[in-house]
Amino acid sequence: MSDPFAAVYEEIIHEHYKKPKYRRILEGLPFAENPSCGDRVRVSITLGADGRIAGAAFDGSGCSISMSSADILAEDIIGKTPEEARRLIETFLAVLRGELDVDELDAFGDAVAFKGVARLPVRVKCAALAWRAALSQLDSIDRPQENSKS
Amino acid sequence: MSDPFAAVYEEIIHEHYKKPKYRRILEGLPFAENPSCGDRVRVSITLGADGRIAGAAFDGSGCSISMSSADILAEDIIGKTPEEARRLIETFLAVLRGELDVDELDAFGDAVAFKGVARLPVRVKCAALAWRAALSQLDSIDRPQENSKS
Amino acid sequence: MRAQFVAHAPVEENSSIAGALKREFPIFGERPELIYLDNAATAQKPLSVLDAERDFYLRSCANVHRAIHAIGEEATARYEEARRRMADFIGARPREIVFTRGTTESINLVARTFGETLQPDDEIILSVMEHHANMVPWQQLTERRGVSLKFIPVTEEGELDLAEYEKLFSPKTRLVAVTMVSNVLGTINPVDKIIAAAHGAKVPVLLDVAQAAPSMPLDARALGADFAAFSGHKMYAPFGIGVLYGTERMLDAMPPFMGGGDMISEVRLEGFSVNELPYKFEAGTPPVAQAVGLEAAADWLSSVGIAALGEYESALARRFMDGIEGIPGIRILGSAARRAGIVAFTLGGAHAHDVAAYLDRFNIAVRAGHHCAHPLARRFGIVSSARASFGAYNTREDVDRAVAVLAGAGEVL
Amino acid sequence: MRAQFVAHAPVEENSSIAGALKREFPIFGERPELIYLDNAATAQKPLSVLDAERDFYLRSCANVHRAIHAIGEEATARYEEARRRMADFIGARPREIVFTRGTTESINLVARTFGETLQPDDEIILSVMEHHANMVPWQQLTERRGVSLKFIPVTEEGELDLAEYEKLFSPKTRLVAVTMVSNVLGTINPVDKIIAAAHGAKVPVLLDVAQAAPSMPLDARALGADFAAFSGHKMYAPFGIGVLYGTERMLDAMPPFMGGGDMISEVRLEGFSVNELPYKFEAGTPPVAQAVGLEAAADWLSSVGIAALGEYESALARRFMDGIEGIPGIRILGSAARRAGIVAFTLGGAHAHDVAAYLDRFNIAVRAGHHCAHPLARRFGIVSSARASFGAYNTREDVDRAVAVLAGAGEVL
Ligand SMILES: Cc1ncc(COP(=O)(O)O)c(C=O)c1O
Ligand SMILES: Cc1ncc(COP(=O)(O)O)c(C=O)c1O
Repeated sequence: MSDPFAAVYEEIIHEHYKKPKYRRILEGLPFAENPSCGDRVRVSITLGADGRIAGAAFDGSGCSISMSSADILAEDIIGKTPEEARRLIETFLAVLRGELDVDELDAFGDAVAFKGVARLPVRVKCAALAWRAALSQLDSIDRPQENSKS
Repeated sequence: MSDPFAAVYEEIIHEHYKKPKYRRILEGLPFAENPSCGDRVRVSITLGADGRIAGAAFDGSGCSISMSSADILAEDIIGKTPEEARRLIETFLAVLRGELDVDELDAFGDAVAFKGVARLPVRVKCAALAWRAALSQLDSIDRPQENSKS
Repeated sequence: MRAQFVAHAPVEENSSIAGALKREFPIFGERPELIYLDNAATAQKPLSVLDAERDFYLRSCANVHRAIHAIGEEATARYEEARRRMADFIGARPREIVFTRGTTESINLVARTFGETLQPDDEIILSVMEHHANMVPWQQLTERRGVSLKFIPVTEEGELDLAEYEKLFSPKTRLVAVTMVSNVLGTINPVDKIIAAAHGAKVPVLLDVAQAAPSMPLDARALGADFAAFSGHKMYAPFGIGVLYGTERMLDAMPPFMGGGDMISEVRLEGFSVNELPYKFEAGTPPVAQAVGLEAAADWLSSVGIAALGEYESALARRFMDGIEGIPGIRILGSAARRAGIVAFTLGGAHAHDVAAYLDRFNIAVRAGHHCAHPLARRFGIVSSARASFGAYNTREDVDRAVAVLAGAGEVL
Repeated sequence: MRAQFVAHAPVEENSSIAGALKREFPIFGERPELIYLDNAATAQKPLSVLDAERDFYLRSCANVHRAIHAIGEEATARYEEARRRMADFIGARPREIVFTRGTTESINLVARTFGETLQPDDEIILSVMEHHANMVPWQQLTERRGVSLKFIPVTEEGELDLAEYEKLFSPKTRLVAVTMVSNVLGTINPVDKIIAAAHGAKVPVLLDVAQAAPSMPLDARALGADFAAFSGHKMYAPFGIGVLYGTERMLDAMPPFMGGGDMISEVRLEGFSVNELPYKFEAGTPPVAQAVGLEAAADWLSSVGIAALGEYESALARRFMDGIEGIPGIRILGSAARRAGIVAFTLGGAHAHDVAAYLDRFNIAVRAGHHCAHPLARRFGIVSSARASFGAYNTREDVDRAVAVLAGAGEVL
């Protein structure tokens, strides 16, 4: 990584990987999987009385990128409305797909650390894993009926 | 063709193509075909009382290489025993396959003109056509029973 | 595949452009005497394409898709960038671009995936002018699945008989597979009408754009093609790479083709599950360097201007036809109104091989034979023909030289 | 495939040879810092290979097999010369050499031709250590033809359990398809014994020699393999080219695979007849330039000495294993007696991706993941592993550096 902030980014990722704040043992939720490496993660999202996200947590196994990214995701969406969270996640994923400039991440919290990863096509999938899981979680919050069927 | 004899060779081929000596209308014999260009030729061989080849002729349609080669074949095998003819043909085909040096053709009559062709993999098939047909014709002379069945 | 059917509008035959382009093709430095008129078989490669491929090997050579190391990330990024570029090149999305070895593999892929979903007595419409690559895979399918084939006739002018085409549809028709440009006659088929009729009957269409890709801008989405197949090597790119375009809807519904690495998401001893598009159809190590070369070829074509190039080549073909028409014994196959830079002809009783060999003595390379289209040759009552096909680097001088040599061929052959 | 199973006899680790070889690979001029230990995924290319391919484009670029012109004759001659060279390389006849894109296509070809002649309940024997390329095509065949698969188990040492293997045969066994060298464990399988047992039961054998081709002399005829499949890109050749070897007897009995130009002898609207070997299996324009590059790679390997190279790589692997064995948390997968230059390992609780990414920071390229062998990973109870694999240009210094960096990885990850 030729990025001057690379070392800082790495430090952020390492912190979230080694000392995750939002990792819990979750039950009953489906895992999102990255078949190419076997990484798996599931994300729980709970709404407060005000309709905002009151709690978020993750559970799973994987490399430092996928696990730190899950921790950062949880941190970033707490306090947001589901709609805001969805927009945030969509932006993050669009950056990873190369459709938006990496500088869009400057507006994020620790997710800015994935600027470097966005240039690494193979690891993008690891970084995206939890965020994709959160997106379907938000979908099932919107449509609780469908979710209970599955 | 960088061969100094190229012009002579071409002249020989041209002569046999334009003024074939052994072209007849033949009936009842099977054609040998080069599927990649549609060239087809059939060869008749008759033995004399002495067991040597008394007559040879061909019939067919194709390019100057395949037709002149048929005419030269007929010229070359007349007077030979079937065994001698077979050896001659095998040698010619081996040269075309690149298994024998082209200088082997120096011992031939006008077939020497195919020295240049032996270096052209695509046209080798044209040159070989009549000779392959002659080989199976010799086979059926050896085994007349089988032939009459087909 | 925007409407590019005005190829014969009066075009300035700007030979000085072609002369300049020729210098970008190093083979003409090595063989200055070569007049290469066999572009429909394969095109020569510009330096930028050779350099792009070599640059890949010199700087980013690694296998793709699973490497964590920097060079592997780079290889993957360059391969996927090539895919995006090709998506752009034909107006598609990256996930609709499957890299194959070439047109032949692309069509076989469809025949062995989409084709396997067909039922006995289902029908496929082809045309009599198809290249074997768009005929044999379907004949093989008739043996495997009991489907039957119907053929759009070709008129004496060398055009598809559209009136007959419309009559071929039945409730059992499942696919129309036709070429956009005939590799023998040069005819540019009205694929917009062909697609409209098929879609009217809710039948998907596969276009063989092998001859179209190097000479007309393509917009698969706008045209509405369901599949399109082409080869890199005919559009100034390396050998060993080609594209199958398929709409997401079609590709999603198809079973995978070859099995192996990359096309799976998980393998157990009991079975496997497939990966997402387009990887589902790309088993094993792909032609990575060749994809990078293909991207460079697309860039090169775009920088020259693909529509202008196509018109220029058509104009060369027209000049060539005008030149040889008067030669005794010359018969030009077809006389379609819309024609790409391809001209097939016969010369009296001379065998096409001999015509080509004669031209070759003057360093003029044309093709001779059936051009992988036996049924079309049979339609015109011939066994073989000679074919001159024009590319970006051909000049008016090339054409005039070929005409002059042909004028003298008759008496010798 | 002569008996080459003495890879660990005491070998002089002649690093000066490797140092000199490295200079023949221009990528190390461009990236002098690169320590490339991902050779089992793909090998770097020597200058002679890149130049051979480029030389083809600069001097003989044309399509093959039907051109009458000089440049087309030259292209055909070079392509067929490459075939003869590869026949030589593995002790076969030219007509037994089919050019494909790579190992994956080679095996799929057999599965879709020989495989289609099988009957429901026929059985195929594979092993648990197969690459997905030698597993998924057969799983697909179970769906198409109702055949069933049996698997040779892998021992804790990472070897095939030959006693169990012999028990898998039944009167319904129709094929044994196994890898000669495991791309994960590095195990060199006793393919002579495997073939003897199979032939004893009159069952043909397909060998996946993708990992063997770059590091041991092969003699298909002497060994008695019925099929063998390998990729150019793993043996220092370009991407996009590979070989299927098949005995004439097997190939002759098989129906064709893809349909198109060159594989036919005649096409009518009603059907087609097939061409002779090996063209029957080469539909469409082949990767001509890549075949020329493959020939150059075979020449390069022979000039260096392929047996010595394999022994050298095995010795590097041994040195690497000796070096990392003492690092806390290291687990090396398998401990086969006969081992090629491939070592897979895990490091404590660290994820293989992180191990590879950590090494990458020091410009050391290793692979991490399942290495396209899910069932084998499952056999060893892991999800993924890191893998170092050695090539001609790797030196003892490369190995020692990788060991030193790994020794420091544990505390960081
Ligand atoms: C043992 C083995 N078989 C098959 C393959 C597949 O080769 P390719 O991807 O070149 O088709 C590989 C390489 O990944 C391999 O190591
Ligand atoms: C119209 C058409 N279709 C298909 C093909 C086959 O292309 P390839 O040989 O590159 O697979 C060709 C080229 O020969 C062609 O001209």
